[in-house]
Amino acid sequence: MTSLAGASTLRAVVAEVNTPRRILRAILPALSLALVVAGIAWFNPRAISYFGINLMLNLGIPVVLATIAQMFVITVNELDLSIGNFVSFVGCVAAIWLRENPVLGVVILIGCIGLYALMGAVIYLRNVPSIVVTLGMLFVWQGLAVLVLPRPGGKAPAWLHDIMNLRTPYVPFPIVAAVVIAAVVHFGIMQSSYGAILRGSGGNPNAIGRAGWSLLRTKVVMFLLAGIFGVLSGLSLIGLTTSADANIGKGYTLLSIAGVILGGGEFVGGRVSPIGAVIGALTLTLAGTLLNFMRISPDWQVGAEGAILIIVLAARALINRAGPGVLSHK
Amino acid sequence: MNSLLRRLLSQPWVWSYLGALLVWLAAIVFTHGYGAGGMISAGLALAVFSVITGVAQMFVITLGPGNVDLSLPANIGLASAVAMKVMGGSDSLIALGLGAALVSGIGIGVGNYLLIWLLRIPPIIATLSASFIIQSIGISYGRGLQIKPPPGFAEFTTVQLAGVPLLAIGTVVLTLGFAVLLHRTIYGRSVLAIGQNPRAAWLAGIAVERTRCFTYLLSGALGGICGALLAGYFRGSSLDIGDEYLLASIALVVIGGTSVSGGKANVTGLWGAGLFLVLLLTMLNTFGVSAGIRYVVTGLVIIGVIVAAGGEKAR
Amino acid sequence: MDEHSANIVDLTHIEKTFGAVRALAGVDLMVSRGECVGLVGHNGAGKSTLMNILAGTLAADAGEISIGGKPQKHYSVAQAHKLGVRCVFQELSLCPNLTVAENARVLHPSIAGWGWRKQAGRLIREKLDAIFPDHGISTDSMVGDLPIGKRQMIEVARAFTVTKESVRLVILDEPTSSLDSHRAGQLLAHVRRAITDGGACVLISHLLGEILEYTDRIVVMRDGKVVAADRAAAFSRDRLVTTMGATAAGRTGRADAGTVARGSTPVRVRAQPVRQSDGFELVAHQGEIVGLAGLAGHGQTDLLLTIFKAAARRTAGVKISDPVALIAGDRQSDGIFPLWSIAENIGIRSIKNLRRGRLISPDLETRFAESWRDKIKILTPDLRNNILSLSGGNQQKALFARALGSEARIVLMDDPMRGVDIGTKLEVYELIRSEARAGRTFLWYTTEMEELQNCDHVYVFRNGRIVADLRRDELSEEKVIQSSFEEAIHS
Amino acid sequence: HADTKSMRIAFSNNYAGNSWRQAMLKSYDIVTKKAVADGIVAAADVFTTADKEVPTQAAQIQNLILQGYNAIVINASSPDALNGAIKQATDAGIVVVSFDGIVTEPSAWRVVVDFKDYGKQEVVQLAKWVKGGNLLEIRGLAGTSIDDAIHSGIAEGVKEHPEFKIVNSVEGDWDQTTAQKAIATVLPSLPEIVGIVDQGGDGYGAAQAFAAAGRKEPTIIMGNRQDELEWWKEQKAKNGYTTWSASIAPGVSTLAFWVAQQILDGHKDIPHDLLVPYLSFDQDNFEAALATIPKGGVASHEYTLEEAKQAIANNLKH
Ligand SMILES: Nc1ncnc2c1ncn2[C@@H]1O[C@H](COP(=O)(O)OP(=O)(O)OP(=O)(O)O)[C@@H](O)[C@H]1O
Ligand SMILES: Nc1ncnc2c1ncn2[C@@H]1O[C@H](COP(=O)(O)OP(=O)(O)OP(=O)(O)O)[C@@H](O)[C@H]1O
Ligand SMILES: [Mg+2]
Ligand SMILES: [Mg+2]
Repeated sequence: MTSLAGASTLRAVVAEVNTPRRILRAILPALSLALVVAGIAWFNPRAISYFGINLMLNLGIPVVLATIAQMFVITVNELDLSIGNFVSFVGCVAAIWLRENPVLGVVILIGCIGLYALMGAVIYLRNVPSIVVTLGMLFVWQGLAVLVLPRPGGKAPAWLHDIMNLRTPYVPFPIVAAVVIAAVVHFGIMQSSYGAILRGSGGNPNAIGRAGWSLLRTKVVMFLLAGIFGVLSGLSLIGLTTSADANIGKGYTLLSIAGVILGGGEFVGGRVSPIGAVIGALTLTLAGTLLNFMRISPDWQVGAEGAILIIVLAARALINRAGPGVLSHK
Repeated sequence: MNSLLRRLLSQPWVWSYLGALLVWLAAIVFTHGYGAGGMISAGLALAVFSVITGVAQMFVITLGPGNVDLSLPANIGLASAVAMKVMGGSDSLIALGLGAALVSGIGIGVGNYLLIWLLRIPPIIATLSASFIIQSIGISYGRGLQIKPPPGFAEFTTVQLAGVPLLAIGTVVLTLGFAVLLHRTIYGRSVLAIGQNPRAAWLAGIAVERTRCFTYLLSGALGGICGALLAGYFRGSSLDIGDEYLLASIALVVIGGTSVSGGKANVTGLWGAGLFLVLLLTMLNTFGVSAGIRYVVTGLVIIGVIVAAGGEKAR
Repeated sequence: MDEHSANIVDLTHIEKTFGAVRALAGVDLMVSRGECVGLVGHNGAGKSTLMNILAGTLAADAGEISIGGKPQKHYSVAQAHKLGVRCVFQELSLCPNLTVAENARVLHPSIAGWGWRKQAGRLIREKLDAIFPDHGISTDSMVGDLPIGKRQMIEVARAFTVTKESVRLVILDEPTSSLDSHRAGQLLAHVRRAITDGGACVLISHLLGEILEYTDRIVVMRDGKVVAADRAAAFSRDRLVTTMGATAAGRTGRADAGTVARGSTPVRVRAQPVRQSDGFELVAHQGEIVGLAGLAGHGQTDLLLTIFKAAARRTAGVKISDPVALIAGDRQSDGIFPLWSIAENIGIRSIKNLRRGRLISPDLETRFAESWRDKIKILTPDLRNNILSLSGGNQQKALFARALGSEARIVLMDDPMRGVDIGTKLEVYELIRSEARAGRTFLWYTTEMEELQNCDHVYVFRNGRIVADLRRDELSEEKVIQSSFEEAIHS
Repeated sequence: HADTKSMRIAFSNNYAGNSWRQAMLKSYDIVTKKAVADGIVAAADVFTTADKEVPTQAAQIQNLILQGYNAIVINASSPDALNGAIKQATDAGIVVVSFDGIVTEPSAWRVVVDFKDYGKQEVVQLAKWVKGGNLLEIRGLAGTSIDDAIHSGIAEGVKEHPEFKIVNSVEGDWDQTTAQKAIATVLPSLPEIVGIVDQGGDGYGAAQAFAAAGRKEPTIIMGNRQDELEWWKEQKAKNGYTTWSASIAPGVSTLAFWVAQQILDGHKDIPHDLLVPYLSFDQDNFEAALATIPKGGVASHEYTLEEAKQAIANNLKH
């Protein structure tokens, strides 16, 4: 057995070579966004104005909120296939009851959040894949939405409409909202001490369990948060559209997943970034706008949406080139 | 005996068969036994398509977290149009049409894989983007027109042997083949290994990229075949003919006992899950419940089955 | 709590079975204040299981646990933490997606509120500084980005950190298996200091030297039972080995001469590290065992991976002549397929040859695995059991079987003896030597001096470069150490 | 009169994947290309989104506002949920004309087909040659207004003709495949069915489902699709099969275009709700129409400016 004297000569040589790439990876989402914004400015300079940004980005707020909800779920290695339909249901509840019978409306919404928490508990306790449970919930929310609102209609409460149409000084409201959301969530999950536990339970649940933390609790908390942000997403969406539709938020499921990934998140391992997710969601929103401004032939407009996603993500590849991209755990 | 039963119940796929049996019983209790056989043969016929897409999705999902083929519906839509257009209503061109659908599907698989490998785009986003592009190709190729299959092909997709659709028999044989492919070939083992740990698979000498590539091709090819068959069964191609198979294929895979975190797959369960979902629809349609109730019940039953089956052991 | 009780831990008649495996068959263990207990035993003897029970992560089937003199009714992880029992598990339990500081926080619920990150960072940095001077770890680095050795250092340091509850007992389950001898020395020295300060420690290791030199009392386990427990001084290396039940007792593992002169057999591998600027390269001939030495993380693994890659496609700076297999040391992330049976895990590298016609034959697969189980004694009642049902060392043996059973003529070993018990090691050394005699070429990265003795040729690495090239007759511990620390000029 | 020569009209469409939508786009393309070439308007651009989603289309409208279009013709994904965006457009002085999928925002125009009457007529027509019995209803996409309107029309028709009874209804989602599948699942449990009332486009699928189950096809109300009419023709030749076919003409898009152009031209008196008839065929005239429909397409009708003016005038008289 050797114990080595003179260890002081050992310099810290294996410095963290990964750091620069990590930083680069972190600012990638912002680069994608900048790319899209530059495209918009090129095709339609008028759009880059207080009024223009308001118009282009206000429908991004519900997407941002849904993306954050999805991000919470992805953090603990689960996936929520039901978030879009949940947003629809929340929208229906908001448009029907929140105005006429606020108490009932609030009770239902709180109940929904409770159901989300319950979903987290069931997934943990029965050890079932979240994809199936949320797939089931997708149908449940859709059915409830159709039952609540058999034909489109209802009306958003005035206060909701007013909030979503706030005219903030200098900086358009959607930007203010996005920054606030990003800051709050970043602080909550990336900076708080319990946030570390929550993320850790996605990275290595065993380690968190062995340190004496309740994994049931972390899962429930994350689903609860997802429920809360899902509700916020539904409310903000209805505040903008003023009226509901049983299918209104359906598309948010895929959009939110795409947003998280675009923002640098990964499906497993608790590696997520709230700021990235917000930027990712905004990028997706603006990508549609860019296409619109590009005047593509109607046949290829749908395809162009795919193309733009590819271009934005391919930029990631260029930077990640160095490493074995698909294999993330090393 | 008792332990055999327990072993059986611990198999995740058993629950989907039990579920199928249960909803079928509920439906025939409602009709006092009327139409019991008809329900099964209709169920078998319809389950065929979800099972084919389910097999495709199963191989992809087994590759590990993040792997999923969202381009299946668009693939199916395009392939249905390609097949019908090439067949052009003529029985003599059936084989050519099927071949064209296969080629179209494989082409899509190649595209998907190139996006994933060359551009390092996460599969879920790559296939989603691809599906948008495929839709556009479909629109400009087929103009959304419904083209009819040749009579011989249409007949082939609906013909029954003693109440059992020929297509279902064929698909059972096909799925048996895929079970062998999965469990008894190097390719299948490679998929399972990569799904558990791609790095370890690489270090164990498995051709990781070749396997991944082949899997997306396989998924594309199955989508293409499914598109052609659907166009035959439903007597006409259409671009959205495959829309429902996105959720259906994923549902089938997970209800059928395949692990969504990869590395573990189950072919037997696909049929159970396929029959279960179709018969669930049959039951609810037989009850004549409204759309809202139908959705809610469908959702609750899916959750119920999976929760009753309980989870795989935590890793 | 009874602070005056001399015994920190009293385990009596602990039993635990996993299915058909009786992992613990009534074990007694006692640890008193100011004592370091060495726990040794063959792979699968039940050491980790016992420690898991002591740490509260596993519930015993029967038996009593009493901590600080108090019998524990509802013992749990949380309870163990409260009572000051810490455990560094055999399989690392850090969160790869958290920073070093955040991982430190995971163990200390009391670190919260403003400035928690700073506080946690300071806590772990101070401990790292104390145990591993010059550790070179930044508390802001993501743990997943660090090599396994550093992760091990962090986890060990974390176990010694103290906030509210005092630490009374630290369990170290093979803490040195991923550390080089330099780091291991630092750690063990710290353990001694902690003991002097009134702490207590259970140390599990397969490096008997460590156990003999650094522990006060040694408990030997065998097949789920304690077979001996005595003062460390009462044991010698040979006595330990025989008590453990190893067959090849007493041998240090050094092969007898029979050295083949270099160059008499064809060259199998020629490889140049990427950072080697002077054109120097590693050469391995047929039938040679070539050692890669130096401190952990100085480019040995990278070179092995480069060579491995070169087997699939042409790579600049590397020339190989035959198929290659690799034995991973970091079995969790590089080796094991956790959903598969032991047989499947062993067979995967040779699957091409386990077919009848075009189809894999489970029968052939089982027989193949069985032959290897017998050859290197994998301890399991049934090879169809899940691989995770094996003890750590036995999992490692399965990986050995995977590579040695394959058609590969070149075998790369990435510090593969981590966690393998002494008896097995000796057998495996012998196996490697006989395979080499039969014409296989081995490239063997190891952090243990003892293992280098088996090599025909040793290259010492530093900063990603080869800095020394030692023939077997030139090999000495001093030379290796010297080259590891200084830029030597190779002749 | 304001001159519309320099004005630009955008078309906001939310789906292009089926034959009806393709026919709609084609008609629109033919008419507007000519209008632009003739210098009637400066531009008539088409914007299509990938999915049938409300938020996507709302965003699209907002983008059209930003691009400074003078008018927007829209086939909306939701009658109410787009109102926020529509209001923003009309507030910005943009003329919005909706058709097929109309919007309820008062400041926008609507080219409406009386879907409720269409539903009722299905039963009324059926009663002309079927004595009575069990009906199967195929619903459209759940939760949409058109589905609701047609359904309530059918319900009203059945109330007036109590000899009919709806024994079951299935969800067809306006999709032949879905409809056929849904029917296939209920068919084993159904008693004898004399007629199928639906929402257009499901007829052929329904016929196939009956054929696959080996049951005789009842009277199926058709929806002007070429394959439906073709099948009808075959059956008529074989056994005198009688039915009725109706649907909103995809070419209504062109009417909406002309309405927008007319409003831009200063005709502020145009009522906000313009009723146009749906296109229907009966036993005597469907074969003539069939000859003009492309294979796999839908019966359509493109409006000329004159016809559009006439249609507007008809509404003024009301
Ligand atoms: N250093 C590494 N660490 C982890 N994964 C790696 C490393 N190098 C390569 N890989 C991964 O291993 C996988 C396979 O690489 P490889 O080049 O061996 O492909 P392959 O499938 O064997 O190719 P072929 O089909 O031509 O044999 C790829 O996903 C690659 O990203
Ligand atoms: N989760 C489990 N399921 C089934 N068997 C298990 C499990 N954990 C441990 N065992 C078995 O219990 C026995 C004791 O294992 P344990 O891990 O305690 O051994 P160990 O002494 O720590 O060995 P090593 O030195 O290899 O780490 C072994 O036979 C092992 O196969
Ligand atoms: Mg290879
Ligand atoms: Mg152990």
